[in-house]
Amino acid sequence: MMVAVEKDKGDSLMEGDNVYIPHVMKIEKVIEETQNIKTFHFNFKDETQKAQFGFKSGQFAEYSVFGVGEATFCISSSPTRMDHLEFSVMRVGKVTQAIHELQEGDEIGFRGPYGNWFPLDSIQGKNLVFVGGGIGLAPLRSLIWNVLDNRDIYKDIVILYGARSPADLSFKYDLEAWDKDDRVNMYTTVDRGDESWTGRVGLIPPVLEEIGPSPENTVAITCGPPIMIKFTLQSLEKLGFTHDQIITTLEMRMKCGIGKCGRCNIGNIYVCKDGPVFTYAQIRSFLSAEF
Amino acid sequence: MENRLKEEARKLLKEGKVDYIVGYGNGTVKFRTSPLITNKEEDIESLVINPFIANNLSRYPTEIKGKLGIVVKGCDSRSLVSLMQDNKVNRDDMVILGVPCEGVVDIKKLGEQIGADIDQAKEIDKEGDNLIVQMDGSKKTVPFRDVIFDKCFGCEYPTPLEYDILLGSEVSPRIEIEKSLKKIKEFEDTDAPERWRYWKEQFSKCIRCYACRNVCPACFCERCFVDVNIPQWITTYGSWQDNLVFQLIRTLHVAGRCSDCGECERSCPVGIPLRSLQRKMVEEVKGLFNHETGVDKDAFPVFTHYEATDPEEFIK
Amino acid sequence: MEETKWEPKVVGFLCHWCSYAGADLTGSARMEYPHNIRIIRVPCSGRIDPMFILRALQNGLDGVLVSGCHPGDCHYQSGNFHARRKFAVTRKLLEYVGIEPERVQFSWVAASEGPKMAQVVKEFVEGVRKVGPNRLFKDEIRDGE
Amino acid sequence: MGYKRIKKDQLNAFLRELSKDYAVVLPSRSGGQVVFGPWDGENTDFLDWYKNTVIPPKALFFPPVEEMFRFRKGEEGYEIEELMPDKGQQIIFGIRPCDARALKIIDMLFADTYRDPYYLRRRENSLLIGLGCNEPCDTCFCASLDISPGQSEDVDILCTDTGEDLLIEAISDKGGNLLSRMSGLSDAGSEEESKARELRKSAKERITREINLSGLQERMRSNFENRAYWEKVSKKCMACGICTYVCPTCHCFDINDENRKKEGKRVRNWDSCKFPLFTRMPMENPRHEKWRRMRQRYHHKFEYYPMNFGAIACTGCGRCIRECPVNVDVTEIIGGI
Repeated sequence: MMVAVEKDKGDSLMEGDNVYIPHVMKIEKVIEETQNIKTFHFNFKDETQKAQFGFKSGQFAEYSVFGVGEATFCISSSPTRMDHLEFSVMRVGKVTQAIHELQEGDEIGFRGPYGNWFPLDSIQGKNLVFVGGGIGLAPLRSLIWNVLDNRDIYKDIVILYGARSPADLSFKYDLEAWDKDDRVNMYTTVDRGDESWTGRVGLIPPVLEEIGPSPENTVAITCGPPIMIKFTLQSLEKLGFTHDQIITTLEMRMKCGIGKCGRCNIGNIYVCKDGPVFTYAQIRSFLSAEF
Repeated sequence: MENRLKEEARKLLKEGKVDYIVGYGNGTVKFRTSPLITNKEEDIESLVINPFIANNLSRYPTEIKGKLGIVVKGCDSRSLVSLMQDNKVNRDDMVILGVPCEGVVDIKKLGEQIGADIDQAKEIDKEGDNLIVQMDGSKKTVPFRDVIFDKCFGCEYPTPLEYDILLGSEVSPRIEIEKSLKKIKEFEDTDAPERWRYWKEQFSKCIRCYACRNVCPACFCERCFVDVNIPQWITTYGSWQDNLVFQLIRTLHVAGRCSDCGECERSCPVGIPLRSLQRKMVEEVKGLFNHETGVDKDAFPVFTHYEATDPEEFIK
Repeated sequence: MEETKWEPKVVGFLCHWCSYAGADLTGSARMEYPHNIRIIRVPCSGRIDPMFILRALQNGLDGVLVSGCHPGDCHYQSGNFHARRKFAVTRKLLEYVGIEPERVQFSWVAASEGPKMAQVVKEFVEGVRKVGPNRLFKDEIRDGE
Repeated sequence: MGYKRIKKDQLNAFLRELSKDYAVVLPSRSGGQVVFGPWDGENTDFLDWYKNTVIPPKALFFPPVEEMFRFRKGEEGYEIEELMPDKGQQIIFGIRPCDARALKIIDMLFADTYRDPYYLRRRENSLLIGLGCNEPCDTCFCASLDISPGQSEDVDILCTDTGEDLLIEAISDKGGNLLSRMSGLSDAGSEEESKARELRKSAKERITREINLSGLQERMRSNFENRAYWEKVSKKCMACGICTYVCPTCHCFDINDENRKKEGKRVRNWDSCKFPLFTRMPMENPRHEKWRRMRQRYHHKFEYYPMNFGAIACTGCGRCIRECPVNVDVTEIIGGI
């Protein structure tokens, strides 16, 4: 069984456009997910631009705070819900700090969508296992909502989400919604609980093995911090998933987002243009143990 | 000298007294030498000492782990001592092989002197006070003193001050400090706007390759202030303003640690006369605090120390 | 036209324990000193990185005053002694590259020296006024000057 | 169209004629450096001393600092003003065959998938008049990379200095059109042509430095994880950015904002994979060590670029060897693999 992952062919761009010029967008809502993660709902200022815009789950964009700089994040909302767009940011450096200071009504620069996307076509009619850790749920939730909005064309859906502690769980409103939704099997886990936590406690890989989804006609899609990915991949292998049944996203520092500036180059791959979505089989083919 | 070096280096490696020998080998470009860093005895034969050993190798002990047998000229030895004062290197981890130095040839000057590209020279030998340059079908004799780096005229310590093994006999210093400072004095005599224009023009050329910083033994910060982005003191791209501020701050950071080895200027691909700034600071630090870089092993780094009697006539 | 309207704009980095208190005293004693100065309080004159001085000038301020406790009076024992060494070379370097020495001034002002503070600021601002607006870091082409 | 020729002392008039329609850029001395700069309308003495520039001509198309757009916060929010290079036509006179090839090589990247408007605009508006090398430098190894120092297919017009004359040859249609409009050119005789051929041949023969490219892809792939090798060859490297900035094909960049109150600019500037910050992310840096960065640079040039675009991203111009403060030599490193 193969899931095909495509390359970004740059067709999101219209002829004559200057690819480096961002759209000016308006922040409509700011959600404080955890103490260092925020989600921003944002929208085009121009209705025509909005009507022309399209993207696919898994694609990312370059976001900028004018005067501070640009940074790369995935579009975390679903293309099936184009009322507004969303992105989520963990505060780690200069630009993310500036983004965190933004409030409703402020403006950001936005250019994209860039990169490839989750292979929606080839996962049709399959069981789906989503495994997300921390802010790694951001790209997954775009796909999850996308899938749920077309629920009938997919088989069983398992979502496993984990974070370090209950306070570190992002997208609690999504988690709640999926928990209530009988069309999905939702599992939430934390590495360490606290007094009020009544849910599951445990690291993602062992919990995944305990849930034990069958690899039969199934695709696993995983995203999270590198250490979690590493062990999740091992668990999936243990459960019998082959390398092309596993889809993940790579993260490298990016600047241009369009395969020129050279930062995200690993082997002959530019993560921005050839990824960020890869099957585990693909990653194995170009990425040796180190880079 | 070269044979003595090979002999000593071989012995050091063989006896396990050092893990690496850090010296000079022939470069792959005509008449240039290149750092030779090796732990293999068979490479020892490639070590050279000649009038072209420009690099200041004292940059390496802060990077390479293990015991090093390191070849130093006078100025390099002072850089090394300065690093010891700052606790950046440990004296016990090094066997210092001192090269008494009569001056290093500035390839650019040599080219000007022979009126041709140095590529066209076949062979160059030092005979007494002259360099004999063999060209295609001709031979040119150039006085050695006309082709050495400016810094070498101001060198008061051509013989290394700190060493375990001195590879040759001591060299007496050139008493031509005036000649070495000539450019600085002339520059100081121009008026302030003229000086500012000069540096503005120079730093417009800067491409921020950071070679000046990276070759400098005194630039040992774990993270350079230009690489800090919160707060961002200096933009990462090169406007002349930022280039100049970067270099001025770097100059102040290495003031009192600079042995005037001139590597910053030699390395600069766009030919900014960086040594002018550095040498000026050497003079000032000496004049103000009677401190010379790396001359006294037991001295404090100049800016971690103070005297109650330090000059302060400029303070209101 | 513009020249007649121009007023120097300078910054003063004053140490918390002496010079800032001195400036405070000037104020509470209702002594006048030029309004051209904006004061930034720092813990100690030793805190002043030459970078602050250069960045202030780069950003278009006409002058920078750094003031701390008299030698021997430093709240942190030796902060001002270290600062003194730093400033001594800094001013030499700035002068060497062509920055007018009048633009950068160092002083020792104690908490009790209100009048001295006023005097220092006054003299400094006058000195800066003499050398004129700081155009050092202006890019002629970009700013059309 | 055959070869044309012009007396070298007539070059001035030739360039003056070109200057009517084009901004002419040629080798000049500025601040003690040889650079491509605007022609002063007088001097053509560069023919006597010019070998090559330190900063490669890529800088004319992909400048070290490029202002991409301006932004300003107004009543209605941010306004963006695109800053494109002007549409004026320019002639680069005296570009060397290696550097002309380098532009062909980076064209592939800048035109790939998403077109880079700044670089491509300048490329479209420029005409290259190459000048063959009669006396290559000690550091040149272009011959190993299929470049002949005296010849070029990558320019619009090629000149060969035959001593008294410049022999002028149209290479592209664009170049041919231009030449047909020019006055003061005479047809070259067979004697000049054979002299030029002779010069080109001898120039190529003078190149002694080589880079061993046989079985390169395979060699590089199998050596990738040879950490000991990369540690050894990178030991003397100072991790500065000279080799990348003087390289005519290195094209990596960074994008930054400059801000003054409510307005500012977005600029892109050259960046170097030799700097540890290049790939540094807040949590980790996959290429923290110097040897990994050196490996990345050579693999990018000699393995990845050929995989993606079918061309080695090196032209043998030798600048990195010549300018390196510690004489790291690419031919040695690739040869040693």
